[in-house]
Amino acid sequence: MSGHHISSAKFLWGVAIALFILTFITVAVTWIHIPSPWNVVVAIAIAVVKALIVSAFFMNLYWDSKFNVLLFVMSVAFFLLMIGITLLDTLYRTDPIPSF
Amino acid sequence: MNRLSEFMLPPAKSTTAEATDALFHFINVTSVILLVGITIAILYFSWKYRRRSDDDVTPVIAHNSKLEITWSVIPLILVLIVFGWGFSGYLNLITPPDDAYEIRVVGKSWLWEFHYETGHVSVNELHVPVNRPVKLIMSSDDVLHSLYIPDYRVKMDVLPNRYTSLWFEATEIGESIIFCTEYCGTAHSNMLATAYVHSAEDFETWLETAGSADDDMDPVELGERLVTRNACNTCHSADGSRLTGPTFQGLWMSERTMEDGEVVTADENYIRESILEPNARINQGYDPVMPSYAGSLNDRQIDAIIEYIKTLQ
Amino acid sequence: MSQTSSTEEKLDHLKHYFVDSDQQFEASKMGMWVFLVTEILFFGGLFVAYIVYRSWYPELYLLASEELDTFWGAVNTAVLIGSSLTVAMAIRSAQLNQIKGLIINLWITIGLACTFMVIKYFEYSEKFAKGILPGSAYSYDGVEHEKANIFFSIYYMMTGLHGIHVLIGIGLMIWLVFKAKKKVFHSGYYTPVEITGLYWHLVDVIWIFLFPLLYLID
Amino acid sequence: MATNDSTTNVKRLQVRRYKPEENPETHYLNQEKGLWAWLTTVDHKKIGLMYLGSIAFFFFIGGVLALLLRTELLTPARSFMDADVYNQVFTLHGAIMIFFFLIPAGPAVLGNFILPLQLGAKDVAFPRLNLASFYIYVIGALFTLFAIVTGGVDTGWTFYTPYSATTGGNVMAMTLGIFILGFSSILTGLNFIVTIHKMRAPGITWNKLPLNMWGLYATSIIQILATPVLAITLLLLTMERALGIGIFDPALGGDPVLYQHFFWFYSHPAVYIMIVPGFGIISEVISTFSRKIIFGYWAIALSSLAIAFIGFLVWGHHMFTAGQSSLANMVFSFLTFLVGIPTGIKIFNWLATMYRGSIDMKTPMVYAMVFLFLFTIGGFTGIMLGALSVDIHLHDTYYVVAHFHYVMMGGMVMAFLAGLHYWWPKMFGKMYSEFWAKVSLALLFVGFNMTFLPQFVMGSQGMPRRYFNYIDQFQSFHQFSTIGAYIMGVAFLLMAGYMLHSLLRGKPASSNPWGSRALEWQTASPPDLHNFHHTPVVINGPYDYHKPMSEFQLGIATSHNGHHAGEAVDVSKTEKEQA
Repeated sequence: MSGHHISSAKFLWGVAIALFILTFITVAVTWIHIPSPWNVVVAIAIAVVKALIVSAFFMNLYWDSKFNVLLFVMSVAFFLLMIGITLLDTLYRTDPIPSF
Repeated sequence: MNRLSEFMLPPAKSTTAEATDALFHFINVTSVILLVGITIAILYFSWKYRRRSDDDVTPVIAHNSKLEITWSVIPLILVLIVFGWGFSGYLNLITPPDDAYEIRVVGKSWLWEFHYETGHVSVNELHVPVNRPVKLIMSSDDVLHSLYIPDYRVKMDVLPNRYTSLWFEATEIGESIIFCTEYCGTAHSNMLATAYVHSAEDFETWLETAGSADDDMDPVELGERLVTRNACNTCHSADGSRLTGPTFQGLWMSERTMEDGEVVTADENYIRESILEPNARINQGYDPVMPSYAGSLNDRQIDAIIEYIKTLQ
Repeated sequence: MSQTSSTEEKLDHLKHYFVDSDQQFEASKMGMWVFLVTEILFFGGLFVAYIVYRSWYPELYLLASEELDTFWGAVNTAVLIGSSLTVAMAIRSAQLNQIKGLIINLWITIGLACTFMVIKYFEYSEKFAKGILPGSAYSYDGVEHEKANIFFSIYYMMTGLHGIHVLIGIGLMIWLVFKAKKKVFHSGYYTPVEITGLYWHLVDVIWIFLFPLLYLID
Repeated sequence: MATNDSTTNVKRLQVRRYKPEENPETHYLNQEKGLWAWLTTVDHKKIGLMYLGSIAFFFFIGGVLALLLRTELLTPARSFMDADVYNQVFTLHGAIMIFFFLIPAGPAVLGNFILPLQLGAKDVAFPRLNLASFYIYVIGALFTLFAIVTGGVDTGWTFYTPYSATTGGNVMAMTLGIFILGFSSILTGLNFIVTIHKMRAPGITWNKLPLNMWGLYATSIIQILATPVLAITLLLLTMERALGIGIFDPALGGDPVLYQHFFWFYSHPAVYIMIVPGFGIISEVISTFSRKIIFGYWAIALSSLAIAFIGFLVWGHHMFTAGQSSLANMVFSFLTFLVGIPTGIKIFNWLATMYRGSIDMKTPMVYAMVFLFLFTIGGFTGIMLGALSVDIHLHDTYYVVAHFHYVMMGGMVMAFLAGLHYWWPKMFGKMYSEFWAKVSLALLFVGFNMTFLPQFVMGSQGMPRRYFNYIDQFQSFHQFSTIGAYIMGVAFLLMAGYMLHSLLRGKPASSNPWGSRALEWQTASPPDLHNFHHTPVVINGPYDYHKPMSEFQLGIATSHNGHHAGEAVDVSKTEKEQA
């Protein structure tokens, strides 16, 4: 564990350029109209990759203590739990229809 | 046991109530056995192992895997039984038989409307046939309500944007109380109704004659009955006391000041408007909370209510 | 515990209840990460609302997102990524004791953050002019869906809260510039720069998700 | 979590014994003087006491409101207040007791006071943040008081939409107040997590952490994961009222059940924010007064974490009749039962700790036993409410009210009072009257059961909650319940009396009146402003009553203070003998 990782300027620029390219890709894929739901999947997948790059290399999680990584993972996991279980309700409602 | 059951639970008057009660009793009995055990252990230990001197030495018992597994697994088995039992009962409660008799329910602050397939609407009175499954399809006009019939062990929230339902099959001719159990404001606790269970023939007769029985009644008497039946008296008193809405006493032809300062005479048109479009004009000092009765009261009934109000001077 | 602790460290910053600078730095950073957890779940609530409504009314999202300008959304994404880079550079400068570089990088970051807000301002005012207002003031009829108001409520809540976070970030970085000018930071102590950087990157990460979810629905 | 337990990493330290000073001249209460020093203090103990004062104030307010409610319910119709007033009173009773008393009682009061002491730290990791969180609490409280005087709130503490979006009164000030309060809770949790990770004295490895710390650790995790969701929920609700954003309001196309998901995602785990610190306190008290090593250390520690985790997965059991899908109902019911297991394990572990102990029936211990009894009832009735078909009948009746009070008051309040009586000598350096404490406790026990046992029966009989009027058949139950509430009122007044007496005229307490092995008792009562004059070193578990007291009073012999949290230490025999 240690938080005093120093990245080289070249490396930081490299990370940023990768992010710019991914931003361009995520816009570009909307021009070719991937059918639903794959368009959402692709958009989210690219966003996840970008977020991972930012957290690993800009936020130095790659070099950081395991507990800080765990915190980050935990927050995402609990968010997924919240949405996952909520969808168990909202997607599976079967409301009756009055017959008169 | 029966005595205790009567003390704990209201009479079971639906086909599903007994199953629910059985689980209720099972959990109670199991809990009491365990609770008594735990309590005896607490009391016995605190007496048996009381401190005798300040130099008492205690044994080092840090853990005991066998014991710990036992008291994890046994409760686990018990709760899984309870889960399965509760779940199967629930499946029964949410699956109405196909031939269930349908009644539409509308919750409004603070009354229940029951619509029948004949077009008849009864307020705060639910009439159902005995020994026949009844399905209530419910919605709300304003905020959340919840329809609860303790005798039938059924309850379901009533929502403004969706239909919800519950079903029951009454097993006894008689009356049962209906509560609103989702907090809905000032008169939440007055949002009561009664379920009347008739024999099959009586129910048919009631359905045919409901509404027309009023035809040959004296208007004032009919008005008084309608005021009770439609729960007007939940918010409007007849004796001058102030409830959620203005009292009916002395209302007729009095000068009313509205929220916007306008002064109106409480004549026939004003009262008619107040019943059909309650929030068009609001009396000063009162909240715009009355639901509309358009569609549930016809002209003759409104006239009767006005005749009745005229008598309250 | 660390490679950088040196014997002739300046220790003005060290609080008495910590044993050494490393303990203090590690504690502050962990504190910031814990705070970021709360931020993620705070925005998480809005994402839940977004996802639930999208799963109910996919066609609404398709129609309504046409009102959002993908070009300016993409520009803003690039602006924020750029500012993330400069914040990372600022931390690097602090780690290398280059106080001038630190201040310059912070100023660039502030500039980019302001650019983001200006673009956001033009986006908002263009929508306001059309009658796309938040909540019950919504009066636009170009989106043929009865729940259009809800999409834009979610849009305004998400981008609005994100915008508030950007503003807070700008404030924090102006404060850092003042501190840096007073020569508070050096290679042995740059904790506030580090944790503000973490905050700023998270603001970036949230936008990375907001951009495809709101603008890129085709 | 298990950062480093490797034995290869053992650090050698020079230690000697430091006997705690008895009845010190200067301590944290008199080292800084004046009101200003109190208001700006960053000392965790003083902040804890300021929280104690605040929650005592709110407990008093909430208690008076409760007595007003019970008095009104003496008769089936109006007794002395209107329905609207009644609705405001029960809303405020709930909101104040939960957000202003129960949530801060565990972490912010007792946690703040005891956490750094039990870790052998001088303070929490971020003392100024700790003070800020207190003032955030005060600001939240002011907003709420503002809401009360400018129209009141009649939504119930759950703020269900659409009622909360449309009713009169000042709901916005209230929701904003609680929104602000949430940040106070978050910052406390944040502070505790970092403190437990980074500030432990040499030798306190994860397996030597007092169970009270495990309880607070689990609580803090819930606080940081759940509270932000409350914040966004209340913010959306505020916006619903201010702008009509429509996400939760069906009149604008929204969904009220979605609001309930949001609300309970916080508010169910919040129940564990209230009760899990109680588990920690009970573990300390039972072990100390049984003078015996705790039974199943890891079972208790890990079950706290398990409860914290599973507690996030069960929120929908508040919504079995709300109109959520039957699939969700089934999943939530199943997961609900899983929370019962770790809770049961704890109860049995505490019982096993008492077995063959040397039990001293001092007030905190009696409170702990009362806790065991009442909380077990709360737990069993929770099983009842988790069973789907039975919950359909019992939901939103007095059964739920009684269950909740058995868990919260019979559980948390009893545990809090156990902790308060246990640490009182440490806080103020004064003893209280054992006799009056036990009288008050007996009254409390009788009054509590008289109040809430009849409510189980009423609930099963079908009495709905939040009812201003009720049908006549329930009157005798209600009257019995009200008498019980009055008895509780008397018990609390008595408690205030003897505690005040203890503060003013109490006998001085020794540094370790209960003979505990825990670290907070190895310093003076009251402690120094910086807790310890030395850096404590821990070589034994906190409940190793079979080892001599001298081994629990070690500190670093040199002036160097070698905090290196999480590293195991080894002290050579000669040094121990020197001590």
